Amino acid sequence: ACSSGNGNGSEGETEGENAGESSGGSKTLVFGRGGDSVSLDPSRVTDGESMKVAANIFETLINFGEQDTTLQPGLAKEWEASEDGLTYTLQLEEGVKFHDGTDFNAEAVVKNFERWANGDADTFPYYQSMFGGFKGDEGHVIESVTADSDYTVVFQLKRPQAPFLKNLAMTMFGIGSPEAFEADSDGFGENPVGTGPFKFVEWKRNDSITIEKNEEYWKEGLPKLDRVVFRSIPDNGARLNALITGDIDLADGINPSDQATIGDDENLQLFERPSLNIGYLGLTVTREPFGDKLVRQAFNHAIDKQAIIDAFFEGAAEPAKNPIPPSIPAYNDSIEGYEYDPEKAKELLAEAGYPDGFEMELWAMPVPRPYMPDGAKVAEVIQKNLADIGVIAEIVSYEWATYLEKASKGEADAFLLGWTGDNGDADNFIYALLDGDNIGSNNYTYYDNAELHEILIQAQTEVDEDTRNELYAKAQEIIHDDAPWVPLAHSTPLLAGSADITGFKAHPTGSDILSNVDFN
Amino acid sequence: MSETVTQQIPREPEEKVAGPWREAWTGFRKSKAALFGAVIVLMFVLLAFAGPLIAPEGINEQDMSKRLMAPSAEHWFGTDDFGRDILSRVIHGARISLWVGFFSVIGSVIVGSLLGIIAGYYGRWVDTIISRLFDIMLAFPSILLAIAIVSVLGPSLQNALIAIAVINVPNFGRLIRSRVLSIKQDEYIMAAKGIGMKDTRILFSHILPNSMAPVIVQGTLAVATAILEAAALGFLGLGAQAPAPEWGKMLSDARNYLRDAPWTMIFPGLAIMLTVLGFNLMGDGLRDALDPKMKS
Amino acid sequence: MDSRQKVLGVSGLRTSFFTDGGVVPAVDGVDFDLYRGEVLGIVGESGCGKSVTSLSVMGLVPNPPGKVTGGEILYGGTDLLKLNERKMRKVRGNEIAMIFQEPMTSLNPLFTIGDQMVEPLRIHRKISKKAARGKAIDMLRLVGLPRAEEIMNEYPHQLSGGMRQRVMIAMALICEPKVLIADEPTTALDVTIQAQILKLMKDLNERLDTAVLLITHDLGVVAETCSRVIVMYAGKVVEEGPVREIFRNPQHPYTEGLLKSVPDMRFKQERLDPIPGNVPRPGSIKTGCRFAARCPYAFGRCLEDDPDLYETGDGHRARCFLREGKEAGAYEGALAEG
Amino acid sequence: MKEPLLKVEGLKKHFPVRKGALGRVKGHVKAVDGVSFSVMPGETLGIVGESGCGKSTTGRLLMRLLEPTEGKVVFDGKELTAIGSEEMRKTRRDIQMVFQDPYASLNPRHTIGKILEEPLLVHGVKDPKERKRKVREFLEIVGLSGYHATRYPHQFSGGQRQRIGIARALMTNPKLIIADEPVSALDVSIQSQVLNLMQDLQREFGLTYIFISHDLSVVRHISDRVAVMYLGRIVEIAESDQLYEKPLHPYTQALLSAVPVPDPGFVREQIVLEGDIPSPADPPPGCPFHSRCPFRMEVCKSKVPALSEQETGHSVACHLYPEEARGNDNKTLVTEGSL
Amino acid sequence: MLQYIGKRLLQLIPVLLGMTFIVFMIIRAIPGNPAQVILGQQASPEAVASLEAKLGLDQPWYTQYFEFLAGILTGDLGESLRTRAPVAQEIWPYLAATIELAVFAMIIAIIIGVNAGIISAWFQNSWFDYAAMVVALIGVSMPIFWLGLMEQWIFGIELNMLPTTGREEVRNPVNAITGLYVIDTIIQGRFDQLGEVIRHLILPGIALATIPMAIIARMTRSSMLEVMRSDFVRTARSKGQRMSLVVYKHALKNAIIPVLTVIGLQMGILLGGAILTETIFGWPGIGRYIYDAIGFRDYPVIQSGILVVAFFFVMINLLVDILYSVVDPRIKYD
Ligand SMILES: Nc1ncnc2c1ncn2[C@@H]1O[C@H](COP(=O)(O)OP(=O)(O)OP(=O)(O)O)[C@@H](O)[C@H]1O
Ligand SMILES: Nc1ncnc2c1ncn2[C@@H]1O[C@H](COP(=O)(O)OP(=O)(O)OP(=O)(O)O)[C@@H](O)[C@H]1O
Ligand SMILES: [Mg+2]
Ligand SMILES: [Mg+2]
Ligand code: NI
Repeated sequence: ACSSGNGNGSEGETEGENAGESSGGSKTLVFGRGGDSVSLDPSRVTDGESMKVAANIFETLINFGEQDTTLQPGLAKEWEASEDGLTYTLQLEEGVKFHDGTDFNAEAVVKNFERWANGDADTFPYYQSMFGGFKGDEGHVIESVTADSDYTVVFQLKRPQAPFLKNLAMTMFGIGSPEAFEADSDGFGENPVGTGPFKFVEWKRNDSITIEKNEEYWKEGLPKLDRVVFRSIPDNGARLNALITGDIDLADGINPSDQATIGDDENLQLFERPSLNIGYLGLTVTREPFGDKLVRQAFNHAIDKQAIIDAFFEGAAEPAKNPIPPSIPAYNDSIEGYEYDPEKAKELLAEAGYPDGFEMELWAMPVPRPYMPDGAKVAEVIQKNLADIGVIAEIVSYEWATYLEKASKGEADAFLLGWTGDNGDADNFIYALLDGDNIGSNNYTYYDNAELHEILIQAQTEVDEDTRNELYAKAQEIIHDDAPWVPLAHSTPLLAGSADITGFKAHPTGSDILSNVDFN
Repeated sequence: MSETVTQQIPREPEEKVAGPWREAWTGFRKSKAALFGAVIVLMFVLLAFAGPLIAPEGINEQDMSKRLMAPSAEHWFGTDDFGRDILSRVIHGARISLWVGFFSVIGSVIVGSLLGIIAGYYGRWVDTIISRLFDIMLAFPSILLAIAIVSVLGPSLQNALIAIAVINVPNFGRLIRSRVLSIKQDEYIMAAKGIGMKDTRILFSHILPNSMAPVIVQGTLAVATAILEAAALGFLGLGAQAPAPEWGKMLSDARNYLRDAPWTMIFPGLAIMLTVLGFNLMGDGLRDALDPKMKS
Repeated sequence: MDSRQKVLGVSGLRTSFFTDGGVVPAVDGVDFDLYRGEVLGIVGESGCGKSVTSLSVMGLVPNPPGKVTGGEILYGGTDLLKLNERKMRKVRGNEIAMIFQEPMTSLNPLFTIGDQMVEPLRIHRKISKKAARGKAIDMLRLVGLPRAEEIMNEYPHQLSGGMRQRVMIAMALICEPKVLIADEPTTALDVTIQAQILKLMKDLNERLDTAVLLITHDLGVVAETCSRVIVMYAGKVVEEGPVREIFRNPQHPYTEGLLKSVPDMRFKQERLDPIPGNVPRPGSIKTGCRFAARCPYAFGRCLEDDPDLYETGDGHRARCFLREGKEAGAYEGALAEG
Repeated sequence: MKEPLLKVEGLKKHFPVRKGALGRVKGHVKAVDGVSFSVMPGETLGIVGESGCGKSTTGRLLMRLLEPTEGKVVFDGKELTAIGSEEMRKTRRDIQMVFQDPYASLNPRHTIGKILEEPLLVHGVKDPKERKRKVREFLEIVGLSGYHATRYPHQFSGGQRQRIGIARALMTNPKLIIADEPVSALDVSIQSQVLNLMQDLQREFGLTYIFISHDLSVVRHISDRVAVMYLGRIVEIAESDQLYEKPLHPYTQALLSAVPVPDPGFVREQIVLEGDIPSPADPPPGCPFHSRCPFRMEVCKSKVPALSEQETGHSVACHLYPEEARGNDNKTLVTEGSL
Repeated sequence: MLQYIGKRLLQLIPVLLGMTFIVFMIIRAIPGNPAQVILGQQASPEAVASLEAKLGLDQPWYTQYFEFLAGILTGDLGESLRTRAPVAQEIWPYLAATIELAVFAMIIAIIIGVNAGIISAWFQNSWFDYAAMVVALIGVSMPIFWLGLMEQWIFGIELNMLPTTGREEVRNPVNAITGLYVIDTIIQGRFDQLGEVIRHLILPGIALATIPMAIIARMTRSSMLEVMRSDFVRTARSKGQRMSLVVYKHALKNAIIPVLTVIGLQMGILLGGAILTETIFGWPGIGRYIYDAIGFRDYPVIQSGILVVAFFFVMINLLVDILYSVVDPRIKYD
């Protein structure tokens, strides 16, 4: 279609072609996804679908690597941290303009950070969680943001924050046009103005968002596409179908089971999103009998991760043994995962005083998540595994919001859940999910280990990378032994696109920048 | 003329006494469609009871090596994504659907009749309040109401059943109310009053029995609807939970395999359709037999 | 008697209903002739087949389940039963028109009187809308409706029962049919209104020379309105003759019983003389005379054979073995014996 | 002199006509508008009139199946309009009703036995054997057989059902039977059977009847006295012979002349009334009949004539006739708009 | 007439009020904190608490309820908790999408259903009658989500004839003016787009039309059969009127009245009950909008959404009542 010039395709393709031509033969990419964005002002929202679009409208000071979370120049050409880790000085790109024609400069950066720092928890939720609070809060990390010159920005921190630069690279902190958000801060989410490769055009709620090429984009020759349309198609099957019929060019949320179909279709290609997630079975330690480490270990032995991955991730995942994915440098590969060994599990159960097993509730997520395409199915396998060691599990499911709320109150015996990393830092996994500080928030297992806590707090302010990694290696050992989770898998979310797409690289954070994408 | 035949009242041969119910049964039997419906329903009822005996395999026997196999001699309806035999699951699913169908309708009938009788018999402000309540409930998109109720109670088969029962209450309530109102005008009620019968007795011995026919008809048809609604909730993940072989849930699981394994979708859908069809046929037949006036 | 012009000749008419409960021979061999300008009455109790007879003549027996299974209906030399639907349509409303019992439901509630009045004209005559309206208004005046022009634009529910029946009559007569069949036109009306309508029908019959087939179950109406009568019982004609003859000198035991069982308003009877038993459902009696079971004079043969219509006098015929080959005089003998 | 069994004075029933959302009363249907009469024990009072004139309503008011708007009903010395509902319920065993529609007045789901037992049960006959016996007895009295008790209403013909209706009315041994068009739905040959039955029963049980009908021939046959109703009022009431032979009210005259007589030789002067019966929701002012009356006078348009006795036992409500209460009004007939 | 409409609208108020109350209570009974949902799985408790306060969710329920009511009176349906956009402004495109689909489906349903019903009644017991009624019976017995899936499988996957998701060809997007794309494309003279829009309507339209079509056909048939037996039809025939005219002129007008009721009811149901179809066919409609809002505990959206749908439902029924009086002169409203 818009995709290719090689005319005489099959009947089915002609449709698309006609449609494409009537809009002037421009290159339009239609990206099908599972849900609509909530807002296009990324600093205000938390959902991945919003980020996906925002990442192409806004740019961050620092970029992640194409397919990893290494730090790359973004709107800042270069940066420098002081010895004590309290001062960061960033040199900005010159000659960059916002979509509304205003200039991007240090002043604009300052204004963006002021806007956020003067906000509150519900307007800029991520700012709070990444930088510890707002202006005046005790936990607030940033002392000041100042423009040293037109193109030099200086961040002064109150205390060292190890993942500071990584935080800056998050899509949420994309720099918007001060002119636009000062004029209408609330309406900014409907009319976003950034410096990114694409400009916002139209938003049909729950249906499509259209962005078009930023002709003035500062990177030479980019973007290659003229238009991108993000379409929401909630149903995975329907989305794949739309891809096959040519209604869309690129689709995420591909069911692992459809890998074969896509592989067989020469008009399609498959993309893998590098994993930055963990799917796990949480065991609420405050609920009997999960207070007993032996029971938890027994569960770790009882569950056949590989079978689950084979059946419901279709192999597009790797079995997990740690709470963080291997792509994170702090990953402790020396840990031996628990073997799938029902006999061993039974022994452990007997040792814990449950030779005949027990009855429990097994909570399954009602919705597909990137870290687990089908929680209910996984639960069914686990149910079967547990039955093998004598544990009778009843599968329970709630609507997603209820599920999270009830789980966070510790009402579940064992529950399926997962986490996708925001910035590729170990802290964003281990501390967020397993530290006692986060009980009632994201620590759904109510696991609280003082030793672990010490280590995690220390790691947060440690600037030296190696020392930090050692601390996290230790932390992983402790967690492995206490086994509050059964880590299941690090999934590799799948995308598929038509075969003539080039230059698409799926980013582990889920925010794919499409400036390099093209059709051939 | 000596052989004059004189009779006061011609002696009719003593015929078999056929009560209204028996009469209805005769009428019902005459309708081929209704009988066909009854046969379908009966078949599913039998399946529901005898399921464990006749189902070729256990319903929850996972066998990952046999995933998504096409229909074959061994697995007539193929297998699903856990390698479970779809035929067995469809057979077991009958129990769930019939259970929800019957009991939700019984619930709606009981509550609806009670409200309907109170409204129709006592009239005045009681009637106004109850009728308004029905209006309100009917103005809701019923599936949304059901979803909301299940959201409150938590998704499970039982709660889906409750939700379905609740949303169908006004239908029965209105029906009974209008029956009561119209029967109240009938001359035999006048006659009963005329012989000095008490109101409550009139209610229970005259009005209620005469309202039953349409309720039975409506009830049969409502079972059909309830099965559909339960399947819809199951499809949305708000009904029966895994690994229950609920038909709607099976369909929702099948969506992912539409392309590669359409049989996972075809057979549960057919099962729903057939059951519902059976109840609809039966309801139509019952209506013609019991209550030919009620056509809507 | 054949000097009069015969407009409609019905002979051996059989109409049955094929229902789930079996075949119901609603009309089971009916013969009669209708002469120009006369008012012929058909009397009989409910369910004896009066309406079905008239519907058969119109070709309007509801099908399914009803069907004319035999006989012929001669109108102007053609057998109406042999006409196809298209040709039959030309007869209906044009040559033979009909009015029905229920003036309340026989008019379409959703169309104005005017619309319905002009319909037959528009169907059968090549005539402009305006001319048709004019004719319709004239017709409404003829049947004695005041405010004819306004009524044209009104709907049936705005009229009273008597007015509606007048409209029905006007509508039936608008194409100047040769035959008007009136199926219990006054049963649903009050006596005072009935008197108005009957008077109107008699007037019109005289003025327009239309033959009228008046169906009723009210002997009084027959006595006051008709010149000849047919008495029906269980799907068959049991007696036929001039009005005076039949009322003064009934030849069939049923007619006799019927006359005796009606109270007369003019004097007080101590006791009525009812016909015992019930009106049989059509088809429930298979052999013999249909009336035998209720007949005070019935004898063995009555239960086995089916009597024919026997001539008993000038244009007077009765379906009773007592009249077989006998003249009227024999009847008295039988009475004396019985 | 004998006391009347039933005495009715100024009975009125106005049905409110509700309209609109709030059900505001927008007027009244004056179904019965001031009816007075009395009935002697053992006699039959016929009530005739055209459809909608309030006959049935009157019947129902007498039994208090409807609550009267105004007026008094005294039965057997008891003022029915003043007693409580429980007492009324008990009194009903003495007043029974036979309905017009033999199809609608029997509960289709009950057997005849059950239908007939019900009155006994209600009025305290506890012994089932006794009840069964009585049912059988009464079935035979009305000309049916005992074995009919196990059947359902739809298995009977209209005439038989009406017999059942009569049997039900008889079960409690009532003093007064109000028969609302009991034969109107029946075929002529059956009608006479039922009429005879009713007469026989009256003799046997010493019953008093109020016989409602629109058929003047039937009423004449069965009644001792007849009341003619028009638009909710009694316009004339007299011994039946007197009324039929010498009707006084113009309406009665027209009514009688309109009834077809099954005698082709009979000739009479027919008075064909013009126009239709007015609606009881909107009755003409003054004499309700004045809009159709061939003899209407000025006074008729404004003043409602009261029922006044002209001869013994023959009362009429018409300005043509002297009324005690009336002064020396002009009595000339104004023949404006006669036929 | 106007007075009648006014009165009916007044009568609506208690119904809608009752509905708002019930909705209000039900959704607040749903466990799950909207603030938590909005801020996501990874939000901090302080953020949640602060958002709660900001949204007024920490107020007692009656305060919240009366504020909601007060808002409605001033035409303010509140702001979506999730998108922060005013619901009144946000809701229209969803509603338009559903209206377009529902109207399209209803048109199919009426055209086919009414005619099938008429012909079935006219030729009662013919093969057409049997076939049509069997199809109709299957139609009412069909789970529409299954039908939708089957359609996607057959027409989308196997035959690849028709688009299975969305409302338009996104590469050639419709410029929304009214939100009803059929109308928008016609106004703008974009007939290429109109074709696409209609192609997108077909599959979901059929899925949605099936049940009403079947119900309408059955209703029309039984209503027609009754009317065909009536006296005035016999009168019309006795005038020598052609059968087709008798059927389509005299009988249909009378028979259509109960069918209108059914059409009204079904239209209401389509508007609110299209969730399943909308889900399967990726249709950005109101049912889906409300359903998602339930997932997000987006109270204002659920409340207003249901209220709007109910309002339409009642309005359609009012419209049907008014149509009655157009068809039937006996009905007078005063
Ligand atoms: N549509 C029908 N289906 C079955 N049977 C019918 C039908 N119409 C008439 N009949 C039967 O035909 C018989 C004669 O009916 P018809 O209507 O001619 O009686 P009638 O003499 O006109 O009686 P009435 O005085 O009640 O009008 C009845 O016994 C009835 O059972
Ligand atoms: N429950 C009621 N509500 C309102 N109006 C009523 C009610 N019952 C009767 N009416 C009206 O009262 C008037 C008299 O009715 P009633 O039934 O007493 O007449 P009737 O003389 O018995 O007539 P018919 O001969 O038709 O039986 C009628 O106009 C009727 O419409
Ligand atoms: Mg008839
Ligand atoms: Mg009456
Ligand atoms: Ni701490």
